[in-house]
Amino acid sequence: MSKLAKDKVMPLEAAVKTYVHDGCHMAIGGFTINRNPMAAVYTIIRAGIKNLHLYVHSNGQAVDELIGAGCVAKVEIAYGGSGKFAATCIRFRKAIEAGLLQVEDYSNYQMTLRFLAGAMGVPFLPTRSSLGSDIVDKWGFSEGLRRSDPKLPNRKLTVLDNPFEDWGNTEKVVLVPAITPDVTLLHVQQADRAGNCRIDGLSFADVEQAKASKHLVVTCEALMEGDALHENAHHNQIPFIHVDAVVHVPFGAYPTACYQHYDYDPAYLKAYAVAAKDDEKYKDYLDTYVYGVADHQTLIERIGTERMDGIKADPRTGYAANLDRR
Amino acid sequence: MSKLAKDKVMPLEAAVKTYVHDGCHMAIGGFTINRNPMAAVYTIIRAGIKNLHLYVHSNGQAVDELIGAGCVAKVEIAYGGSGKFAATCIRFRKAIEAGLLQVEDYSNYQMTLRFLAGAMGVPFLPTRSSLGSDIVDKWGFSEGLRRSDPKLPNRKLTVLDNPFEDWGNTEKVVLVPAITPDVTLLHVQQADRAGNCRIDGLSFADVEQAKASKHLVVTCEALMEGDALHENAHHNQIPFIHVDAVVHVPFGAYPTACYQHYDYDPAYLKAYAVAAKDDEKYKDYLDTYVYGVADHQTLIERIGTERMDGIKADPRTGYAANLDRR
Amino acid sequence: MDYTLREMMTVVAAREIKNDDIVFCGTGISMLAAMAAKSINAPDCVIFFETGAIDAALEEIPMAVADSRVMYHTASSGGLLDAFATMQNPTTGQKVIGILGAAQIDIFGNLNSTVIGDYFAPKTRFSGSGGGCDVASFVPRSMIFMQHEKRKFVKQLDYLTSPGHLDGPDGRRKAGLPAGGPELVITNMAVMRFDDTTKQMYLDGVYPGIEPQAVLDQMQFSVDISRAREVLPPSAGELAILREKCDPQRLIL
Amino acid sequence: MDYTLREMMTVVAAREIKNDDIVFCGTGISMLAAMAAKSINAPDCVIFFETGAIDAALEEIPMAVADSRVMYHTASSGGLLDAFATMQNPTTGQKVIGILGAAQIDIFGNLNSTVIGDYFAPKTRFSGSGGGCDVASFVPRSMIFMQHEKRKFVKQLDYLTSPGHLDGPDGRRKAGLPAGGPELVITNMAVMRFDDTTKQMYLDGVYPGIEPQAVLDQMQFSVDISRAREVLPPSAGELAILREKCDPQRLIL
Repeated sequence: MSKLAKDKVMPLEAAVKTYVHDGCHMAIGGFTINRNPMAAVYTIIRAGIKNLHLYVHSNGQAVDELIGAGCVAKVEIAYGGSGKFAATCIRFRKAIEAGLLQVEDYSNYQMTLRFLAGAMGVPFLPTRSSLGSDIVDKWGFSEGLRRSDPKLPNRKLTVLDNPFEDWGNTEKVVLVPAITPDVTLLHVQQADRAGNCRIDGLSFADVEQAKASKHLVVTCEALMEGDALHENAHHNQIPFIHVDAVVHVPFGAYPTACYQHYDYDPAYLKAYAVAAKDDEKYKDYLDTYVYGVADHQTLIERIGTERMDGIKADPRTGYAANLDRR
Repeated sequence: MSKLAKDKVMPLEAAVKTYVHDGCHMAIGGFTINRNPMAAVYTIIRAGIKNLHLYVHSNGQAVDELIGAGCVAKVEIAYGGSGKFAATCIRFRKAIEAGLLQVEDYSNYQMTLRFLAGAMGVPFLPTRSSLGSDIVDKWGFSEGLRRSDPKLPNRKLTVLDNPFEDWGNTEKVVLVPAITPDVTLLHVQQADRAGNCRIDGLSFADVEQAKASKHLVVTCEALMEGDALHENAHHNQIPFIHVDAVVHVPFGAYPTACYQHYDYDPAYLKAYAVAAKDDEKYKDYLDTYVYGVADHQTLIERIGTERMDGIKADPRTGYAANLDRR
Repeated sequence: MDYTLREMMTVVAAREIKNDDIVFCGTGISMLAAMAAKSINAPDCVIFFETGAIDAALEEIPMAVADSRVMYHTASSGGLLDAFATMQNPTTGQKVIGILGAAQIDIFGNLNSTVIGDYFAPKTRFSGSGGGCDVASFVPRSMIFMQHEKRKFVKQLDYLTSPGHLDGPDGRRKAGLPAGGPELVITNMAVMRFDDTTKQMYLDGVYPGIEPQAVLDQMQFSVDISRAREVLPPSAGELAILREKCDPQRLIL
Repeated sequence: MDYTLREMMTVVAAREIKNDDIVFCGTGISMLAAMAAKSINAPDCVIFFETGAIDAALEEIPMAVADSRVMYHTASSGGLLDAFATMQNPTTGQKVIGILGAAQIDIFGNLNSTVIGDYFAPKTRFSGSGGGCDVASFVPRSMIFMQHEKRKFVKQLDYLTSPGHLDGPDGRRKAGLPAGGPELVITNMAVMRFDDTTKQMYLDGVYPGIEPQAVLDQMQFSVDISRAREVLPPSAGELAILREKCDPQRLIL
């Protein structure tokens, strides 16, 4: 389908089947425990897709579930954590310690700049971040690996002397290479059938991830009909020309939060952290909550109205005020 | 005053006196005939400030009036034009042809990247634009001039071989140096007393200009009281931490347009273009419309209710539909 | 059928625009061409401005690319960074067709919109690049509006503002630019295209009643005229849309 | 007065924050310190998260820097690009104080939050830099929360995630970093600062009832203890604000 098509709405399974393949290079939006594209991630796990090459800045739940389910071979990442629920993502940690996952470490800003470089169509962007650190010196992906994969740049990064002498009181900068994922998954509050997107609250690096990507699958809380998003279009962050598929998935970020719609579910995230620590329990978790449900709607039904009502966002604050998060 | 102060409201004359000085490096927001900070520009002209070093991407009316009034010594610019009213700004053109104005030419994207670099705190940013063109080869400011002014980078730009080999199918890029103006002037639709700003419609490069600058003077159509701009704060483009002065100036962009408030005034812009072509008439123009009015409010009164009503924005479209623009 | 040369030029440009194009417009006739294409032959094309407006619904013709008329009913209204990134981006940029104009053009479609005379002491100063150099650098296809005058079709530009094919078939690659460059030049007399092999301009079509030699007389350099055919004039339907829908105030036409 | 060490650490950090500071917070105790400062000694300081929230009004303590609680009633809610540019920016960045934590720290305040053991076959993997390396690279002042344990105050980091003073007084300049670096380390036993001349850590203060030697016993490297004084414990008022206003659910405390 053309990116200029006016109706890109499709079922989630079809969008995943069309745009996510074994071994493909994939980016996911959101941040730690907020607006992760969980419905899409669960669909990928159920589809049995393997050997993904993941690009994220600070992702938590989505990354950990993809890794836990064995979908991921390599990850370029700044931070794998789910806030207070798992300071380091547990399946992420286990996989690395077991040598099952290849990792390339960057900082959050560097990953964001890499997406921005992809979106801008330049091979790199500069920052002063990481000078003098092991992020510069230690490369998770060897030069050999980099040479063997045409989708990877030849270098993790490079340090450049400022060609403008000391302009900006800066003697040198770190250049980080652009990322152009095969596909990016985002969950947003509002999208229309063509794919125009409106994100409320923080946008993290979703916009850069979206625009850097060859293909873009958007799940949304609200599918806006007609011209609704053309009013005050300066509030839209992603125009439809970047989008390949639009899927209407209420609660599509659950169990992570979606500002002004629902909070994260502390009960789910805590139970997940407990299960993730133990291989047996983790298998049970997957069987019950991922493989054991047909789709995201079924998961939400299984969680039940009472719990879902409990995390409903308060319209004033955008989160579930006074939610028991202990 | 601290940039973290909660009330930065002051009269326009005071803001100009505090932040705009002879010879200072200044950027102006807006684009050709839209949202130029005209009230601030007229105040600068009336204050007799000279030898400004201007940074703009595509500015029209504001640049031309500053040049026409003899305030500007140097300009770094991509485009000096006022749309169909003056395909090339007339006083800008005359000043250059008379050798009265030193110019350094960039493209629009390059100027925007230069502001972005300043905002990001990096010495340069890369683009593929202008490779093979005279923008690369011909420097308006000599190396000698550049060496003599510590506020100028040593080079106009530089061409760099891609350190990531052919990553991004790119063999080389142009690096353009950051701009950090002493002061930037913007006109926005809404600001609060602390300086949080909300721009409706296109933001041009205003946000990057604002954040690149050491000081920032904002004029606004509507001064929002209390917490109004903290609701849906994801619609604010500039947080108050960048702002030094807030001035409430209704019609502050007149005779240029301000989306959702008023259109440009075709009668004013046409009369201006006629006057600008002739030195005698231009003197009359300045005496009548700039020096001859005490402040912007007086200018608006002189234009009169009928004409101002005629350019009032239609709430549906944001401009004055069916305005006679011939 | 009565029509002006400006109407002819607009319609010729509109016909080049396809439904799956993102159209970069400047001020003036290029906007009108995009509006016409959207009404005539490419209703789904996306009109897009360097100021950041994407898929603007133009109910009235803008007088500048920053006119508030480009902000109405867009798909998104960002800023310059968004717009130029869309063009430099390898995915979306490949869909963009640029429409440019200039004071001078050479045989390889390089453009000057900066100065006439010495850059350091110009006889005539123009507006400068604006987004012209950016578009010309980034996008795979562009068309150029020109007045056919000898002082404008020059052997040697006074200043190269916007790169066309530079010095020939390998010019853009050698300079480090993406492939692409101008596809055609639309003038008040003719349509010129660029030879696939040499990247030099040739006469592709002349307007009804115009002799190929008359076109050559308006140029400092000579081009191949052997492929010239007569260009189909605007139809009654095309003209009606132009005059009644796109520019009823005749601000551009 | 009864108080926990965590409360002590929070109050010590809060006291470092000034009214004209922009405070970069991570998850956990650093957020609580910023909330406490805003309620106690620096009501006008700006709380700011790498996720893009500037001047968040924290009515409840967030469980992560991406928690929707940081999105409420901000001055602006952008994204990561905005946040990190604010820190790298020479004007706004000079106002930022960073609050960091880590698994390992060395005598120059360099931090490891990536791995224990060999980077290529780690014994323990942590979350990684997140924004830590960025903040540590950019801002002129930072403070670090640590647990005082011998395996955490190390002679040699297993991985240098976030630059402190690197190898000494000239370390940051040689590496190309802006001036700055950590000002103090707040632990469950003591407050360490960095000597102006050597940029090495020294013992600045110990909590009531703790001997300087006991602090040294929890470190692989030795530091100057001659300047140590006793740190003022939290007041009743400070504790009340912490417990009743900042973290009534005791999610962090």
